[in-house]
Amino acid sequence: MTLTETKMDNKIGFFVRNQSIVVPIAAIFVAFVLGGILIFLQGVNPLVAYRAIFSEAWFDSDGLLRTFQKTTPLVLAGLAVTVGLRVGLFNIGAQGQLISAALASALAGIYITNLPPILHVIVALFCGVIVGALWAGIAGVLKAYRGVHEVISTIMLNSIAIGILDYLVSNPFQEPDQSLQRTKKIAETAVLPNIGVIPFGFILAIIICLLVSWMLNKTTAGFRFNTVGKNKFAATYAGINMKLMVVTGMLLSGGLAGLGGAIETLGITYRFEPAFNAGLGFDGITIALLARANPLATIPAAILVGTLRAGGASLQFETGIEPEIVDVLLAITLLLVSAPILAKYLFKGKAQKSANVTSGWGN
Amino acid sequence: MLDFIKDNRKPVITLGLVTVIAYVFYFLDEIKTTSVLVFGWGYAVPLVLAAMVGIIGERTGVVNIGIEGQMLMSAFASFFGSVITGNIYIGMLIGIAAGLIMGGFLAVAAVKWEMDQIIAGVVINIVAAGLTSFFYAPGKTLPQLVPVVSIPILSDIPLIGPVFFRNGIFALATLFIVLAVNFAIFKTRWGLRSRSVGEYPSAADAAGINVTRVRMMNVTLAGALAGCAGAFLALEAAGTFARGLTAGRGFLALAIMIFGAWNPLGALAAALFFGISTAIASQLQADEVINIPQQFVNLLPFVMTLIVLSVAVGRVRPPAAAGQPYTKEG
Amino acid sequence: SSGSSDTAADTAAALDDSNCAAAESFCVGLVTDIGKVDDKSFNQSAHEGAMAAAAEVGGFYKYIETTDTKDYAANMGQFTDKSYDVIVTVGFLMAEATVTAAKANPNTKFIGVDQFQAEEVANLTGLIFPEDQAGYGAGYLAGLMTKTNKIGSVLGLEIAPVQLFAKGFEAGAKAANPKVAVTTVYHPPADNGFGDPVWGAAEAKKQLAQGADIIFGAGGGTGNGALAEIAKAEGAGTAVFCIGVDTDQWFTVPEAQPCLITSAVKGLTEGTTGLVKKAFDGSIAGGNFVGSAGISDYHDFASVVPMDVQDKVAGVVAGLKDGSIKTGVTL
Amino acid sequence: MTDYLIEAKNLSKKFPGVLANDNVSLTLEKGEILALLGENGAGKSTLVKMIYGLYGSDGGELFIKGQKVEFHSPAEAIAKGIGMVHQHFQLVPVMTVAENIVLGAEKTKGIKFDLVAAEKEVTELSIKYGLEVDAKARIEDLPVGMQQRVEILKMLYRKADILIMDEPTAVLTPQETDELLKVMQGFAEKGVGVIFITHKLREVLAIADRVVVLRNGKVVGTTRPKDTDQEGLATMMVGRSVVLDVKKDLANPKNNVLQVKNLNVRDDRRLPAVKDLTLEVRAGEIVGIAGVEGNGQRELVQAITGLRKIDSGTVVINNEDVTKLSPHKIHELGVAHVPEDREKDGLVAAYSIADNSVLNRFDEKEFSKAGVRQIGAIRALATKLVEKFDVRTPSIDTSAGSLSGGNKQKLVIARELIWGPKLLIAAQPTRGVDVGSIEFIHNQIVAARDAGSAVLLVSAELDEVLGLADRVAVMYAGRIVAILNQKDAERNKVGRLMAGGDVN
Ligand SMILES: Nc1ncnc2c1ncn2[C@@H]1O[C@H](COP(=O)(O)OP(=O)(O)OP(=O)(O)O)[C@@H](O)[C@H]1O
Ligand SMILES: Nc1ncnc2c1ncn2[C@@H]1O[C@H](COP(=O)(O)OP(=O)(O)OP(=O)(O)O)[C@@H](O)[C@H]1O
Ligand SMILES: [Mg+2]
Ligand SMILES: [Mg+2]
Repeated sequence: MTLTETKMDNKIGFFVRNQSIVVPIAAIFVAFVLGGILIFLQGVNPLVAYRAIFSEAWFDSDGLLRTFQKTTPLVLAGLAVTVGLRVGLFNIGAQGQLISAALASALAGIYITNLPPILHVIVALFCGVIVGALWAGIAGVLKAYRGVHEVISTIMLNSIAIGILDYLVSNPFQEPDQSLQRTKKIAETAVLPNIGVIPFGFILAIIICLLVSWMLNKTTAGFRFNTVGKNKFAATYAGINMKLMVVTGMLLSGGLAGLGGAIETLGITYRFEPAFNAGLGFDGITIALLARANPLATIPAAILVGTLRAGGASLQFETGIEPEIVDVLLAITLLLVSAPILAKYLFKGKAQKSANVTSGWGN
Repeated sequence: MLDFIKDNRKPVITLGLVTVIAYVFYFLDEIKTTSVLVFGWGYAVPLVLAAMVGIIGERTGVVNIGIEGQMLMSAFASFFGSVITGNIYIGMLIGIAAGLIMGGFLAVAAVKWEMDQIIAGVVINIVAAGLTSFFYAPGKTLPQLVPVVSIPILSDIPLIGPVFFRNGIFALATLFIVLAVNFAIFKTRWGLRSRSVGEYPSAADAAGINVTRVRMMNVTLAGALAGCAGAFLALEAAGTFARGLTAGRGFLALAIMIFGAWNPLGALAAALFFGISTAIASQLQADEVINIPQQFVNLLPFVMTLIVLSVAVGRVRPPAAAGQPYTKEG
Repeated sequence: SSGSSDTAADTAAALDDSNCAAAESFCVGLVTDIGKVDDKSFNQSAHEGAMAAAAEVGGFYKYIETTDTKDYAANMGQFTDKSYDVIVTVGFLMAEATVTAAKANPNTKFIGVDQFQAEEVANLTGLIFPEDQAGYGAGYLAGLMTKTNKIGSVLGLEIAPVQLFAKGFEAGAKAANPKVAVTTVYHPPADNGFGDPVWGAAEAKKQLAQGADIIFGAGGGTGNGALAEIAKAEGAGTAVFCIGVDTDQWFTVPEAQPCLITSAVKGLTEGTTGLVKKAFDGSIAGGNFVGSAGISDYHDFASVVPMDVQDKVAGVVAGLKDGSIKTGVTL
Repeated sequence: MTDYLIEAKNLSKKFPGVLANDNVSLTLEKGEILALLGENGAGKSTLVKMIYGLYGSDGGELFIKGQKVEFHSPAEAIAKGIGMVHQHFQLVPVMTVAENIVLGAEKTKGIKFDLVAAEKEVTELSIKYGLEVDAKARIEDLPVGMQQRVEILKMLYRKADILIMDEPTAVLTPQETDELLKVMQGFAEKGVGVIFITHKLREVLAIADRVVVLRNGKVVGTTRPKDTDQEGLATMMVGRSVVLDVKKDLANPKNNVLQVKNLNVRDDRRLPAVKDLTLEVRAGEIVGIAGVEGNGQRELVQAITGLRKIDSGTVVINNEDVTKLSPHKIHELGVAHVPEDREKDGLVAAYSIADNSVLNRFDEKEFSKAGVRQIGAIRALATKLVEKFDVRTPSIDTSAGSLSGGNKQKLVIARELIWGPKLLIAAQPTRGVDVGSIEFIHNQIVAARDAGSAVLLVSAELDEVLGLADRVAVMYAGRIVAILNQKDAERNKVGRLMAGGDVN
């Protein structure tokens, strides 16, 4: 073997060793190519279409702010689902938790009036987190003590949350003299500011993300979560209290979703309106899976989704392509990140087999 | 018959109880009871069919969270298939074929590629929502109506007759599909093998059963039932297609499947329970007999489900290998 | 449909809105409420109205469909950035965002469909409709036509415009026929409250079975599902009837034709067309513009609805318009 | 050459980082019982899995009855008359005996699977071969010995004439083992060829016609029982001589560490499993529980370690009542537990060896400071465990799931012994472990005793109990029917007691 060959090998080796990074990037690329074909079939130059998305989402200061704003709750919803997956729980209820929390923090922002600015924000965020956690906690308690499967309970709790919130904003907490179902605006003191184009909530989300990642990978608490998720029998053997873990897992998951809802309210919408948070919890599932239940990876995954969503409108304005194309792009990316086809094609025999992200119906 | 009851004690008792209660109401108010049950069964039909998809998949070891997308694609295909060909029957077949294709996709991704099954399902859901929305063309109507068929004799039974035996094709077929799936899973060779693959694939493999093939086949064929559910929604229930027509029914079906303990008859009972409580909620709203906001009345099916599950049923055990790809080393 | 290719602003033309700022060009933009321009309902009507107006005056037209309620401002921004002359925003959910945008862009004319203006902004016109009057007229007709003295309504989510329609419908029916019983059922709160034809159809079927012979379907796709179901029912068009909402659904929901005696309409399309044209000739004023509301043509049912009933209903609609009849509906 | 049932030529199999089989050649004749011996991880299971079509090979040729074959699945091997009993039973727990036996070769009646006929056939078959089972019983309700029978009946049902048995005796009682060996000999007399993997040299000498020994994936020798003895076999396997009898001094028991009083516990089916049981274990002594599996040993261990709810009675450890305490609290009192099912309870397959080596100690001060895991300390411990207990692995970062069965066991034992527990509860500590490692593990258990630990040993291996225990408690039907000192515990007497018989 000559020296150059060894060098080549090392270079390839670099890619082979970093498959977990190379594959997603390649996946996004292929997804954009396939999506480009769809766009082309509509009679539009794909490059023009993609330029429309990215120039709006990244190279326009309002657009960039919106990209960050959209990314923020997605990071947290993705984290919520991730934490659940790590404990072997499939939390389909991030949506319900997020919207309950959004209302809770709005109410705290409106009806608590005598607090100084920073404290008020903290209290309002806290209210959201608590309500999100408790709403998920119901599913946790039902699972731990009554054996009710979290997939059923969180689906039911989503619908129940929608009903209750609908009532609350059309009756007791509806903005006076308003036919819209929504609350009043929160007090100035409860507003989460933007720092230039970066919303403060985004920074908060990133910090939380780092903390969760650290917690899961470096702490004893994280070891407990992971062990329960990977083998509940061994976890019991290891002296871990399963019931407690199921409940705290759900509480934490719901709290994270709740924080997403609270930041959304205090940093973007400034009030609660049922339509505001539509679909965020379900996007959280996509993001957690795209990130393969790795907390740090939820950040790029959420940025991808946030970018596509922020740029979607500009896409229609510039080219007439319907914004739904964005979902098709996401689906293809998710498929290629998760299916072994791309890795096999790129790395042949050296393709790493990625472990399952979910454990079916949890355990 | 006795064996049948013995094998399926819980669902049979539940269904029996529901029947008795229904007849009590029937004697109090014939019209209301019948119409509420018609609503309830109509609501239950797609849930039952979709739950069958989930059950067949999971009994074979493959979690199918993509039922929602499979139904949506099928609904889309059956509607536009009918519109384009001008014939609803061809449309139905196109819908079922679309279901098969979607089932086949899940089979390839989750079984052949050994992809994470939940992810494969989520991909189906996103793709289906995206594509059916992207390619939706408004302003089309069905070329003809799905005829209502009455099964002789059976349809003359009071209450049960008009509810179950006077319906469109798919709604009629659903009862028989449930019985057939129940029979197939528990009484046939195919069922025995499928269950062994879902419970303990390496044992099935060691017994000479081709795990991959059984899973591929079942997941694909189950897609046809998702096709029926989609076609039912578009052609029979709504008579049209709309974006997001399935409206979360695929997820609800998963809940129904678990509620019914992965048992076809159990799922039937669970879906009827859910459908009827939804119907009762709407009836309470219409009658205004109790003076609480409709938002709360409409929580009835969800709250009832949680209560029933936490009080009565308790922990049920999924097929042991559901969700786990079967990997053969070497 | 894909994008705007079936509209006046097809793709080729869309590439050329670069000189909207110029005085000789007249550019109209439309932003939908969360929803699409083919929703067979208010987005579609406003879209058609704006498009027609732009075509009539030789202007340029383009739209954006909102996918996230938080994007209203950004979507309007797409148009203001290009100096569009008129921006139509559809739906009362957008009211506040529209006011903000109008204040920030005083040289652009804004038309807010379904948006009541509490305070006057010079370059913003709210196009509003007395939905309760439309519902009242339809209810009056139903009250006179029912044989069973039972009528019903299958509704979308319980929000203001739907409530106005529904309450107007009930009031009108009771006014025409004190013995009538009106069943009112809203879709349970859910993301798809206006897009659940399956539920709408099931509810309609149930109400029919319980003796209702005229049903008012009001709530986007959910209501349309009800209409289509009634059209399939035994006696559709002879013993049982349905009533549509918003636009003349004879055209937008053709599968309902077998039972559709009329629709409780608000003049969304004409209203939008009219206001856009006013904006073109400069005669538009800020504040509120009350569009027309009433009931649509009977179409094939002109021969089914007795003449005296037609006359009475016409009288009521006229009375509502001139204010001599009040619906008495409050929210 | 057509006389061979199996002829393997230079079979090889690679796993990431391991050459599990390296040019292995082997033959099997009609009517022959061929024993495969080798240390844990030597490649025995891998070899037979290739023959049975579970693994593909990376080189070499395989001939079955003179025909060259290349199997892609067990179905093809089954079609050639090969049957295999896996050490991890390949039975579907929720199905019945009859269903499991006919699975894959079912008869049908119309479109129905004919369960009645299957049950009848299975009953007949089991009577014919003297392997009685209840055809209608569910597998998960059966004791392991019964499950083993079902596995064998499965092969008989398929009329296999090549039988592969991977450690079939590891979970059997001595009586059951003897029965099985007889059954195997019966097969051989009928012309069936048998490949028999075991770690128990006694069994090899008793019935094998020929012995092939593997080491590090290579065949290192072939011999015949008449040409060798236990020592000789052990030396061939391990490469050194092995002391097969436990050497230990007399016990010097001190204070009571474990006191179980009038204990009542139920099993998973809510039936009484431990009945009014009383037992004491002192520091510095080994109490062995002898008994046929399924007589409540598992429930007893789980009750003591806090894994199972106690109906009534008390468990006291070091003067502290632990009856209602959690497994965690009990562990903190100085109790180590080697669980019976290492794969399910004792290890997290997806975790590295390092993480597994603190599986139940992760929150101890040494490994966790202020809630943060001390990776350095954890890795140091793992390295120590691997070295001291000779766990064969490429590195401590390897996942525990990819260790060979015996090495998994060694890892668990190492973890439980290393910290000097006050009370060691060891269930089946040497199941599936090679002779060299058994020697080592036994010595470690004795060393723990000598260092002052109280040891409760539960083993289905009567020789192990008799060899290690200072006192032998015989358990039958949930009760302790006798407690004997080591010197009084002679094999036959204990055997009779285990079977529910009288002392006399
Ligand atoms: N599927 C696999 N993936 C990776 N390595 C494996 C796999 N199966 C076996 N090995 C490795 O191959 C080697 C041989 O394993 P094998 O199971 O054949 O050993 P064995 O002789 O059966 O040992 P034991 O007596 O412990 O059962 C071991 O080093 C083992 O770790
Ligand atoms: N997913 C896996 N990845 C890597 N190695 C595995 C995996 N599953 C099993 N193995 C290894 O494959 C080998 C064979 O597995 P099997 O379960 O048949 O064990 P065995 O050797 O027959 O039984 P025992 O090890 O108890 O003697 C073992 O070494 C096991 O550790
Ligand atoms: Mg082995
Ligand atoms: Mg082994």
